Amino acid sequence: MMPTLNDYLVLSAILFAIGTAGVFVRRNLITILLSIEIMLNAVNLSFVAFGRSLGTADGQIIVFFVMTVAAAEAAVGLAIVIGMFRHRESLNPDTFTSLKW
Amino acid sequence: MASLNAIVPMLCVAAAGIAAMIAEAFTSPGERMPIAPLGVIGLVGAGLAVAALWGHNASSFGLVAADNFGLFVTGILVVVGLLSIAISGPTIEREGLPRGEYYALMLFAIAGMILMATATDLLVIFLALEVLSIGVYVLTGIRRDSPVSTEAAFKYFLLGAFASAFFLYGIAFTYGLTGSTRLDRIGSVIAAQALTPAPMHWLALGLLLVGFAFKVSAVPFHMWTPDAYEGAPSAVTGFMSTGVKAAAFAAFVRVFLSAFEPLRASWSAALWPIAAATMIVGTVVGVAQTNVKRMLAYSSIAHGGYLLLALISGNDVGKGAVLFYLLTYALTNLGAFGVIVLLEDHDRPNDRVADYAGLWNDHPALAALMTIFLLSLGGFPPMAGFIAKWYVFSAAVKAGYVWLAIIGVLTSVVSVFFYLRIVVMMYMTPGGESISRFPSVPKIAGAALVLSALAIFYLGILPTRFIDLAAASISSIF
Amino acid sequence: MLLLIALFPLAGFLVNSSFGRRISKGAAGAVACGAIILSFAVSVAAVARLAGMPPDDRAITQTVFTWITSGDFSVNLTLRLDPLSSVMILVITGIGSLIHIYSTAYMHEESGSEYARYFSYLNLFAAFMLVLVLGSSFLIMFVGWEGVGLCSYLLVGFWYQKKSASDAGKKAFIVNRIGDWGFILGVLLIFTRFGSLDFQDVARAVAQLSPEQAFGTLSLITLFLFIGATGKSAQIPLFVWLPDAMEGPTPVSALIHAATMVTAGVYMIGRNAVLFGHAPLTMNIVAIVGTATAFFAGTIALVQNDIKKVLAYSTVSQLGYKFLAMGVGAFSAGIFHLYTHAFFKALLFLGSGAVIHALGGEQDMRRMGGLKDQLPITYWTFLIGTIAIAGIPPFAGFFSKDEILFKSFSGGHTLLWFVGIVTALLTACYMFRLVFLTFFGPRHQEHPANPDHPGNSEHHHLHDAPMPMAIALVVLAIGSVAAGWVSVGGRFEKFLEPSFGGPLTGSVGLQADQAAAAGSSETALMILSVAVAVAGIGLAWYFFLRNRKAAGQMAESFSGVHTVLEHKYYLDEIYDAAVVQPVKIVSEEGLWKGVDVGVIDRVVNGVAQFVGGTSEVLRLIQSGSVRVYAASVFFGVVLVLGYYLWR
Amino acid sequence: MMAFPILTSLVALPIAGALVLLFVPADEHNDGTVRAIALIVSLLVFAETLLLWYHFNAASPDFQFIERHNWIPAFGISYFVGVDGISLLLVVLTGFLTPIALLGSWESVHRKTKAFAMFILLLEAAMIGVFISLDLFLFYVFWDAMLIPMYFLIGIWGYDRRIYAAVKFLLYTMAGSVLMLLAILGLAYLHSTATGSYSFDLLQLYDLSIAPKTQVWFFLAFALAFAIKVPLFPFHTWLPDAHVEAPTAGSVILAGVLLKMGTYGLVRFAFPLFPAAAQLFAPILATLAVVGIIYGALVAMVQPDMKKLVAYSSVSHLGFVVLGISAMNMQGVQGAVYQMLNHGVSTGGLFLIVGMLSDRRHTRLISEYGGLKKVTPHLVAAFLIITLSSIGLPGLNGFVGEFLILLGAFRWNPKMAAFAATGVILSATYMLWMFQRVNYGPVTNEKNAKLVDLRPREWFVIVPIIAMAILMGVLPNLFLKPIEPSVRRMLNQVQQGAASPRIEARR
Amino acid sequence: MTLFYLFGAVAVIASLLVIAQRNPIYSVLLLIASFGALSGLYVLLQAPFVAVTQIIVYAGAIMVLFLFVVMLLNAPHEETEHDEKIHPLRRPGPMRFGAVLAAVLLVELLWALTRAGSEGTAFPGADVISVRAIGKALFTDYAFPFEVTSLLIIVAMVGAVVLAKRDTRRGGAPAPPTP
Repeated sequence: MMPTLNDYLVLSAILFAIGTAGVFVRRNLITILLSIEIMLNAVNLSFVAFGRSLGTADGQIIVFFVMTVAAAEAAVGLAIVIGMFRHRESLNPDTFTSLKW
Repeated sequence: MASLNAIVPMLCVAAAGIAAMIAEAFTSPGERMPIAPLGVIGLVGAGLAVAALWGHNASSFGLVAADNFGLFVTGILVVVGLLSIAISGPTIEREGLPRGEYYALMLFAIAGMILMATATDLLVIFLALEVLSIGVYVLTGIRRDSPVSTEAAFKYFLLGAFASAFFLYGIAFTYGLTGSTRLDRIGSVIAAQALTPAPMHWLALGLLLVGFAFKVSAVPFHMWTPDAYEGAPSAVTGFMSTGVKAAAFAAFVRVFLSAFEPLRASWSAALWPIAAATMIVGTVVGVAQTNVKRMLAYSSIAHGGYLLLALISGNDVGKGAVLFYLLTYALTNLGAFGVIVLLEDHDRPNDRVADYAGLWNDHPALAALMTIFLLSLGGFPPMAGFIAKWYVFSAAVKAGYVWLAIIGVLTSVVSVFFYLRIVVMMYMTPGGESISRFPSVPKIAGAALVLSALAIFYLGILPTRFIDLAAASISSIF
Repeated sequence: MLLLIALFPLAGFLVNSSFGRRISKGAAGAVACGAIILSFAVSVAAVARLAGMPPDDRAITQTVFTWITSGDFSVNLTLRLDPLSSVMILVITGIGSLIHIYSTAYMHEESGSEYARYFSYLNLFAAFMLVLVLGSSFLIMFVGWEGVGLCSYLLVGFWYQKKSASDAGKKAFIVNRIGDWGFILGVLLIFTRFGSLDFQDVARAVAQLSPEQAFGTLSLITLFLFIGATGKSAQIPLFVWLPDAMEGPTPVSALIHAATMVTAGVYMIGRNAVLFGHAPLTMNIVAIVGTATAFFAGTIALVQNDIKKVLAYSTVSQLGYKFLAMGVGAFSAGIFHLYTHAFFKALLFLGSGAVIHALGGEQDMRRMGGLKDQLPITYWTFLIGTIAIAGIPPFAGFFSKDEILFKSFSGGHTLLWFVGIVTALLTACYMFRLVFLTFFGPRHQEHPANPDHPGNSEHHHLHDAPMPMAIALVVLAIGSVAAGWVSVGGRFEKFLEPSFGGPLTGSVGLQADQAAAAGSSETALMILSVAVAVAGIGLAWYFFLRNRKAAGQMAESFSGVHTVLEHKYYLDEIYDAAVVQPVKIVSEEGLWKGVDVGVIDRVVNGVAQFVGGTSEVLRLIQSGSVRVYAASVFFGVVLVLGYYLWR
Repeated sequence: MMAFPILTSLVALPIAGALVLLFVPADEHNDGTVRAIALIVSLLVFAETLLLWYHFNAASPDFQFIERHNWIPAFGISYFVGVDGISLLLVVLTGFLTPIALLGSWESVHRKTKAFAMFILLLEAAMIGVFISLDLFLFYVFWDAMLIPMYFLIGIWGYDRRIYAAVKFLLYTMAGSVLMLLAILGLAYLHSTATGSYSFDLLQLYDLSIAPKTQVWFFLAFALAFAIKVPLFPFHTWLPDAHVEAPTAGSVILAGVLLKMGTYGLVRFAFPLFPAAAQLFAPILATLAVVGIIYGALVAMVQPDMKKLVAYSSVSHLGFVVLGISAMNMQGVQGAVYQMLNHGVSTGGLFLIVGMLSDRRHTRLISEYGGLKKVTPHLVAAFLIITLSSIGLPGLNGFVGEFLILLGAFRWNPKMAAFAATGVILSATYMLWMFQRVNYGPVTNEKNAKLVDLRPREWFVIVPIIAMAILMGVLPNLFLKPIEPSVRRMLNQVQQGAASPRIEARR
Repeated sequence: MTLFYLFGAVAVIASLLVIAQRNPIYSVLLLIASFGALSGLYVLLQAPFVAVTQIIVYAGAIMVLFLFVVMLLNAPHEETEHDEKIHPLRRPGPMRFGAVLAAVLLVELLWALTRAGSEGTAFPGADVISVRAIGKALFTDYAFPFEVTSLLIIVAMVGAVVLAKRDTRRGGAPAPPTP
């Protein structure tokens, strides 16, 4: 028995949920960024699965674009993280609360 | 080969961005290179392209459509760009920002916004969204030496990335449901499925909605807004509060009122409380703010709520209202941030409400301009803001969303309270310090502000031309 | 012509109020006197013309312009002279002239501008009073009605630096306004019911009503009007302002608060005789209120020590008589009493003014005494006035008072008649008490004068009334003697009859057989009333001339009654405690600080504070932690999806 | 013959004046020029309003001097102005009071004279605009636009708590009017469902049939806006604050003209547009009005501050106006319109007097004064006449209006009239008590002993007011005549509309 | 089927471990493992080109970038002592709240997906989509988006440079933290 589309989608959903959870449970900017990467990958899995189900190349091609976006976000995100670390010598997001209320 | 016409405005701006980068790269340190004019040329080119393309319904690759709707928003974005560049000069000067990169990023972001407004494909919309978002993230944090600026950029970035993941997930489901990312195809498939929507429709709809709601800072997706607005350089705040909003709303309207139009009853039911909460939270929390930029951030949230109201109404009036509102909001809010920029000093940001005390004595013209902008934001005639609000509320009344309209008008009264706080400071509270605490006004920025003030009066007193344009814009696509 | 009568004093007012401070006192006085005398002359001419007309058709009408038009409502400024108003204008301009003349001397101590101000007010008063009596409709009458109230306010408070004076003026105005409330409602009801405010139109309409139709509305209308009358004419329960109004200069008291303005209520009832005649219920109330006022005011007058207060209560009492007359349907008797009373009461006030003037402002009778030799003119004229008011024939008061008593007796109002007779006793008694205390007995040497009062500079030597005052006193004294004779043979009544809508056939009119029966008793009653008057004089003579200690003993043995009377039945205090203070306290503590600030404004501000407070709370969610923000976004996602999946 | 757009020019002239002032350098020594320009402009406007009156056909019930231009045709919005008898006199009143207000603050405003004059002129333009608009949208634009100059006038040139008062004024009135905006939109929408096109044209909307239930909501929205502006009890609390803190000119215009907008709105919009609902709510409005009459008077009585006293007296006086309107008969409405004019004159005059006193003594507390009659006899004489006019002495203006209102109210509901008439007593009480405490008695406060009597400028301010009070009291028909046909037309409209509750038009 | 579960389990467990780690270096490494598992799934989905790209670009490039930054900043351990901040909303609350929300989201997603019905069917027996086909689509239908990514990359590049470049203008001293 072959896994169905739904199996992939469920797996993708689980990974996506893990990613979202990661944004909250970790107090480390790097890990938070990693969590977002998990979310994007989960979406990628959905795309490929949908593409497979539809029988076209579109799903896969979208994944390439998503990877590009992920790379761009990672670059900028890490640059910001570096900038922040310079200011506060910390990677804890809760350190950065001078803007509030 | 598909026609390239539809992407000409975007190309103009992107080319100007690249030119700005190159110019910066070939400038020796210390040499002053006029980079801003490059951007102006690009934006003017985009504007001319808009004029030339008007009414032609050009389309490129089937992915980008230069219909009147998109062109109207492009026009707004051109105005946003021009005004932003005009008010950026003093900020760059004072903060010592990297001029070339600054303008390049801004122009790229505008290019992304234009693309977002004209794209008819979810993937392109997503890419455009990322282009503009990344540009704006960086602009937010461009004051590297300022922890606040970096923090703002970080928050904006993190939440933006978080939200775009949801958005992307929504695209994935849409793709899975319809087999395409093109809006026209999605629309026809959805229309066919609308009578028997599957749970996955709801996932797609909900997640896309969340993505847009984040970009237009609707409650509860708004929390990045005050922090990012406060931390960013004021010119950037003005730019993003208007440009991002315009682009995001354009795409929002396009996606939800064309592709997802068949499911309107469903999504408007979900947007209803969001719009209400946005208007209420934006104004109510704005009341307690003591920082002008932060206050305007909440105001911007509230204005997003009014735009959502127009979107929910979904009728022809509402669509026209979105366009008109975006235009006036762009002029007005950029004007207000322009004044904030001009009042900034490197030593002190002068962005607390209390800093405005006695401005009338020191800078009567700036005080008057600020008053005009604030009153327009508050929706007083004969300023454009009034017409815009009236337009939105008539859409809501027509669509039968009377309670939302009531919330809207009442919150606009509350919002007047905090706009007036600044007016009170400027006019009715004596300033304690010497006259020289505010820097002098550069000519270009000053002229830009005066022009936008005049435009606000024009739109407020003789709005019919632009109302007709807006009406014509929406009639072409929906 | 009629307009001229009112215009002359108005012109005098305008001249004196505009240029008064720039012209000499003599000129100001001359202008004022000239204006009123001219007015008097025109009045006489007008009345002469009227008298020359056929008796049933005696009326001169002049419409000046249309004042207010609104839909079916229209009021013309129309003046009408008929027998009733002719009596009134003669009294007003005639006695008014005398009082103007008297005032030129009496007010001589005032500075130029004050002098002019005084005369301008006096002229203005005359103008309004003339409008009141000449007006042909309720609304025009009301113009005069309010106008004289204003002048009363201004003149009572003439010495505005004295708090008591300005208080009294204000009180007069406000109490009058309470009456006006009733008057206005009456007027509104009349217009609503009859569609017109013209006296004649209304009378005609009323005459056609059957008693059943008439009863409810007319009773209500007349009651409202009567409320107005009680205010203006100082009847129970609104008489309290009149004694206080004595704070004004004495000639003002004579003119306004004795002869003319206070009789406006009586005049108004006479003017609407048809209306009242059709409202027996109201008539009874009028009669009862009038009698009660007459009696109670008389009792108060008995124990007052201020010479003007005695006269003031006497005025109230006499006004009560007039209302009694009106209430029993003896309209012409009431008007007749009004007319005679104008003479002798003006005389008495002016006489008292002469005394006060002579004594440098002293008003307390206990500090007077023995003045009859020093002030002969004053004494003799005052005595004439006193006899007249006491009702001794052949003086004026006798005729009119007797007529009232007779009419009430013959009308079957025996109880009212009895109280009237008792009041007559009181009248004679307190008036002679006044005379005895003031002019007889030992002289008090020291006269600590009120420093604010005019004339204090010459308190050390007494002098009798100067020429202008003397003229006025003498003329009025002659009038007090002779005025009564005009009624002999019923001429006066005949003359007035057309104004009351012809011989009354209404419910309170005299029945033919009653009249016949009454005829025989008239002489008996006349004798009785004279006897009562003499008895009153005798009592006064005993207690206040022969044996003054007895008076003190009386006062002590009835100290309770005496105190109550001295404090005017505590009516002012009761009003103050029951109305004035509660209103003030409720307004200040209850309405203003309680409701307005405490509730309404607190709600308004509360809304703002609620928004502000909510804002302060909500902003705390914006904690600065990016994860809270992300949680918010996430929460939104979950909510939106949840909404879709679980709806 | 009137090809000349006189109504437009009435709005444009003050705006033009303000623009001219904008280019006058804001120096201290230019104050004279600034004041002169402003005064001349406002006098020109007044002259033009008189011209308007002169050319007005008083016999016609129709709107005259109509101008109509497309404005936002997509929504049926046009620039549509015209006057009938009701608005004509209010326009004249505006023209009359503005120069007086300007002159009245000639010396008390030292700071920022230029801005002051500009705001006054802009305010005048907006006020005239409100009265002449026959397009609901245009009306609302002016209605809202007027708030801004008034806000600045109170906030900048006011007294101690001016900011609180200014903000309260603006927010309170705005909160009321925004719901009206929605109702206006709803009307236009109903028009479009009935006829297929939007319209904000008042005359077209008059003919619109609206279901009674809808009328109720619309009426409430309109009535709330107007009730706040009037202000009707219990929406009045902004008024004392605004009045007390406003500079003299602000108070004069606020009391004289601004409050009239509320009552004008009831007459022009709320009642004729929604006759069935008006019928339903008239008793409630009238009850509130009567409560306001008595309540305002009682509260006025105990005020220690003259301006506050006059402010509460406005609550009382305007209660009469609303009562007259609620009566919906000729005398009631005509009296109400007349009373609007009266109140403008007499309360405007009172504020001028109080302003003169507070200019001299820098206090408005009654207890600070006393015995002024001795010191400033002319001022006190003027004070007296205006006081009398305010308490409705026959022969002066106040009486005519009050009497007609009471008459109208009495024919409608005698009980209301009976209660309202007690206002006659109470007004005498609080006004005379105040007058006595300020002017009579000895001069107890040394500071009062050397006060100057009326200055020449003040004569120019106060004499027209007094003249107007007398003129309006003696020859009221001069003013009532042009009002009557318009009121009749409006009454017919309301009565017909209420008599036959029309079935909602559906297409 | 077995492979699907195997790769799926690896991906899920690795991802869970990523967010359970306090040391970011381990997180990064575990994420690479997760990506590897994913690329296996891509192979199962007959998308070998994506699988390869996943390894090369994602695991190879992006993760290395992360690793580089982690090393650069030399801050391997998560700090926990910041929990004492005053604001209650900043305490572990959002942490738990976020986790709960994630669970709710998962429930929602699964609920929706398991009701999808038609998607429960097996994949059509299509051929592997060739790299050639992908390339062709990429440079025809997707040419424009492809060009847009160039813009994206330029922006990201410029942005990263602007943000991360050491500030030479003011001597690079970090500004004191604002309260």
